[in-house]
Amino acid sequence: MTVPHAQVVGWIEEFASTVAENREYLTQLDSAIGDGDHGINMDRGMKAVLGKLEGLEGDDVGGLLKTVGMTLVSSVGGAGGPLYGTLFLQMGTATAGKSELEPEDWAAALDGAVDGVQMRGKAEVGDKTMIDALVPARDAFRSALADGASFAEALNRSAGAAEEGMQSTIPLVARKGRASYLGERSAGHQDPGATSSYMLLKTAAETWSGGA
Amino acid sequence: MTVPHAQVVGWIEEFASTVAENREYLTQLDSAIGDGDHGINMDRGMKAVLGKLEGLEGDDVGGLLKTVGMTLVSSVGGAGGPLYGTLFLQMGTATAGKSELEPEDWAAALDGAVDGVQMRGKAEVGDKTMIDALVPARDAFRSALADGASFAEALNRSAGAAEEGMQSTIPLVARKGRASYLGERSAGHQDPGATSSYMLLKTAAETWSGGA
Amino acid sequence: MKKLINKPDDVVTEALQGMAAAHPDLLRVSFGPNYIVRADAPVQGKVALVSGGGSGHEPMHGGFVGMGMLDAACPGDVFTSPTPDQMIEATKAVDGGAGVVHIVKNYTGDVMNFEMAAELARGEGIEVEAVVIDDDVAVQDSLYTAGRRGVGTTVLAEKICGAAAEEKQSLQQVAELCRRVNVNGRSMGMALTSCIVPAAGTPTFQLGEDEIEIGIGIHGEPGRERRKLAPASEIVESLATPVVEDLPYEEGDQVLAFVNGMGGTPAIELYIVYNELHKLLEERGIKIARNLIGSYITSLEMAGTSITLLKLDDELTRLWDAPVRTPGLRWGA
Amino acid sequence: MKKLINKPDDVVTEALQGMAAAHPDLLRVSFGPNYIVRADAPVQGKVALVSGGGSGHEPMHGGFVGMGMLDAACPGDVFTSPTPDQMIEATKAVDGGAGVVHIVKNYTGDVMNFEMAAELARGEGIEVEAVVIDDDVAVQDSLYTAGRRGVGTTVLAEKICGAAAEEKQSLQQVAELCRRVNVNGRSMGMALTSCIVPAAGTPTFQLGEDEIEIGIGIHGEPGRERRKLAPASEIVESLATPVVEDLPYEEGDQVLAFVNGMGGTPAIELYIVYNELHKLLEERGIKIARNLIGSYITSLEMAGTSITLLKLDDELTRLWDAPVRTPGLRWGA
Ligand SMILES: Nc1ncnc2c1ncn2[C@@H]1O[C@H](COP(=O)(O)OP(=O)(O)O)[C@@H](O)[C@H]1O
Ligand SMILES: Nc1ncnc2c1ncn2[C@@H]1O[C@H](COP(=O)(O)OP(=O)(O)O)[C@@H](O)[C@H]1O
Ligand SMILES: [Mg+2]
Ligand SMILES: [Mg+2]
Ligand SMILES: [Mg+2]
Ligand SMILES: [Mg+2]
Repeated sequence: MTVPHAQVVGWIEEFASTVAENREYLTQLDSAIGDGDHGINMDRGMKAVLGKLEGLEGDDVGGLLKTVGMTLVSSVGGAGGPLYGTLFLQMGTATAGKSELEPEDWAAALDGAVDGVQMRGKAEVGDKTMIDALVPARDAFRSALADGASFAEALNRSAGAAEEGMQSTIPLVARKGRASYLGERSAGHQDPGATSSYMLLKTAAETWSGGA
Repeated sequence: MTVPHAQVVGWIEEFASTVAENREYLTQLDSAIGDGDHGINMDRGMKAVLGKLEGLEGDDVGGLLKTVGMTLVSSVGGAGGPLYGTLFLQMGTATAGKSELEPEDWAAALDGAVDGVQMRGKAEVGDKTMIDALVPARDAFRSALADGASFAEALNRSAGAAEEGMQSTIPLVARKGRASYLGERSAGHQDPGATSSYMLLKTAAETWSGGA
Repeated sequence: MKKLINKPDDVVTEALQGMAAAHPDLLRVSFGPNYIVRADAPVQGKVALVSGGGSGHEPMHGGFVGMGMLDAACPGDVFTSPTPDQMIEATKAVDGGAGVVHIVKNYTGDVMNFEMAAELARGEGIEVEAVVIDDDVAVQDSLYTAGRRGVGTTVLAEKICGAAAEEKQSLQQVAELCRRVNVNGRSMGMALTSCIVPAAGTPTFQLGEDEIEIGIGIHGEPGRERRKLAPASEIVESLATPVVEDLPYEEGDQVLAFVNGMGGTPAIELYIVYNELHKLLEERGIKIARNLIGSYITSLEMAGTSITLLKLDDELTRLWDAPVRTPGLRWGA
Repeated sequence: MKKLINKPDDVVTEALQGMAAAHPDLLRVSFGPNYIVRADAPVQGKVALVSGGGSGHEPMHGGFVGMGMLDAACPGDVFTSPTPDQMIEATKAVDGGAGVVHIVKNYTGDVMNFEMAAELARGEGIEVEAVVIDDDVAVQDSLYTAGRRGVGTTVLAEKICGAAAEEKQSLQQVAELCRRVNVNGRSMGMALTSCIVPAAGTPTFQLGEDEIEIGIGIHGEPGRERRKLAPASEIVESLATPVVEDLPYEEGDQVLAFVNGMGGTPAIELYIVYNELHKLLEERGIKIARNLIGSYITSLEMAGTSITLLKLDDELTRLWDAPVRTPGLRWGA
């Protein structure tokens, strides 16, 4: 299995509609420990991305992902904008020139995503951020490949790891982002950014493998 | 029957305690068509008067009433201050030098009260103000005396007329004071100032004649 | 009731103590009777301006004491006109020999107390001219009633007359000017929420989650009409139309547009209101030559706005632009 | 939700249109991307100051654009940091050849977006120095966290650095000064009520009739602690004590005391707060040499207050006193 350009577009569209459906949910999570706008911000950004996709030509996956990143940077704002923007920009760099993705390309894209978010936000696993979903997802994808799993199977294990990572944020005290201002009061709530990152990985698995 | 200086003091004290008891009630009436402070204002003023009474010497009823008036002027503010202040100042002028009040003295005091309030406020009967209680009270007192009624009886008829006058304000549209800004919306509410004026006459009747 | 106060009865006194502590360079506060005078009062040979009214409208009037505006302010209890003894003491403290103008908002209480004070002051040989501001078009005007309330134009009159007094205009000139500002100013206000008088502890009126009051005064008194909540564009239309049509302002007129917050409304909303007002006046060919946007004449923490228009001429514009240095309004100094 | 707005999505745009209509003498507004620059930008040879952040804090930052303060402000969506394209456009529009200082409040979003903008600007050959303000003592500081939020000191830094830039101090000097203001400023805030983000339509947090939040930020985020409503004296004590003890301010120090309203709190309450703060500092032998009392850094219509203290020296005092002419802060001009 490889993932052609059109399916990458499909994934982005699917992520956009998942974010739109979960706009209230993400915002609610952010109200508890942040400023109640994560769903609103991501939805505004992904709607802008959908608008950009329409006019897009060619089949360069890297170019596509960079466009997504640039659009998020200039339409989301807040923490989500630079973080998701950098995530997609780095994914785009990792996949520049490809018209379809091999498993190894996606592994490189996930490396770029994690590195980009960490370069921007300087968060480690356990800080109660997106990173808590992204790092396990990247690691699970690579080790699934090492175990000889199929691309589809690896995507599913990656999404499962993201889900666990997302859930692992619940008891944590936030050390990065707005939630960190709450100190101990941030414990007991699921991180909104980790939740949207799980959605990102889950929609990739669903769109490309049919599984979840 | 005549009313000695000590009983005039008793009336003022009784009026003060009636106002204190009805502080919320008067304020509530004023909330409906004014700014919700008539009870608060009158209570502050009458408490100040009580403080002044303590140090007062001599038996000049006129001097006593003028002191009450001056104290109200400088402690009540709003419309109530100048109106009740002038009322008592004019009552004091009408009874200057008296150590006790004959029926005729009280008639003159009521004349002074009405004239003073009208000079200050320029309201007529029917404007939905204190005047709607005070004018009938003055007129009823004089005509009771003309009918040969006792001082006590005349005081009771005066208080009764004030009560009717107070009630007559309910359907009226206010033409003076703060309630006039409401236009038609002021109809259907009893005027707070007419209510406190009724209390003034009622406490006089109660303190001096035992009746009501 | 949620307020940053200690005891409800101490609100006025403690706010005045705060004023005194904050602005010794601009003003002095006297207690018992309460009044505020500018730090350098009395200014010899200058007409003095005294205003006053209930507290709860801050920065008006105490926050407008200082160079180029008021010489003294008499703060009453919350929403209750001050008493004549405050006014007479303030008048004596600022009289610099050129006479004193009392700027009085048209409320029965304010008018009567200032009347008594003026009688007493004149008895002591001080020349006093009283000017009554009655600019609120929400109130039907009539010979047989108390007439219109004084609202937003008061702020503009205090600024403009303060500048004229600073120029050493005469008592008659300053009083005449004040009447001219009043005649050329019109206002109307609305509330999104009621306010709570500290001594009362509960809202003066109850408004539903989707209701507003149109045509309110500044004392938490209900307005002339209760309506459903509406977009800012409609609200501005309801306020500005009666204002514009009352004077009437004409095409080509230059105006000062004053968008006022009632105390609980933030600047971001006032600019949305201003934006609507600007469009509305542009359509009518009325030019906003000057503006003032902010919470200058308030009703405690009430959310809402009022709109005031003042028809300008060259003299009014020049006096508006003149330097002013008070806690509440300051420029050029 | 009761607000003077039209559609929730249009709040920021329409408020900006209102600013543009109201203050053409002071500033110009660009739309798409949104930013505000002073009317005479770029000022050749002067270091330019750019700030920005989410909207809903008005007058900060847009209301501080003008002579003696900011050269540009980038308004984001309500409570959402602006984007790098706004910042880069604003930076280019105000660069007068002497470099640009970015004044950034320490929120992850603001910091990251300004970082991206600075990288891009430097790529285009503009010298940019970024200074992060992190003065909120309600947040525990730590190497491993995002650190403290930037709040009230931001207003003071923008004023003081604006004056230094006006004096033609160099990029390094202005940036250094800004860091010095930050190091000498401390703040803490509280809320009586929540605010409502227009796009959300409901209060960000729920507070009971007898509850307050201590240690809030400026985005409607809950504070560090929920408490029972208390008298102003106790509230001021809870805010000012951690502020004073953090620096620490010492006996004999001169400070600028900034009592800020959160948007829904009227001036009368702020003066009661100031009165308590004045007494508290007097007891500790700290002298208030300058003060600022009003709603300058707000959270929409939130009721509440924040207290900021800035330790002064002669230079900071001189720069504070220098003329400033913006919609939100003005004196000496
Ligand atoms: N330094 C960081 N590194 C990685 N992720 C972060 C960091 N700071 C915040 N986040 C993520 O951003 C999310 C909040 O995003 P959003 O609500 O859009 O921005 P804001 O906090 O500016 O309102 C958090 O839930 C968290 O996962
Ligand atoms: N011009 C007037 N003449 C007589 N009584 C008046 C006049 N104006 C107002 N009043 C009386 O004053 C009362 C209100 O007094 P109060 O609430 O103490 O003053 P304010 O209206 O200043 O708050 C009214 O109920 C009315 O009876
Ligand atoms: Mg958020
Ligand atoms: Mg009243
Ligand atoms: Mg009153
Ligand atoms: Mg945000």
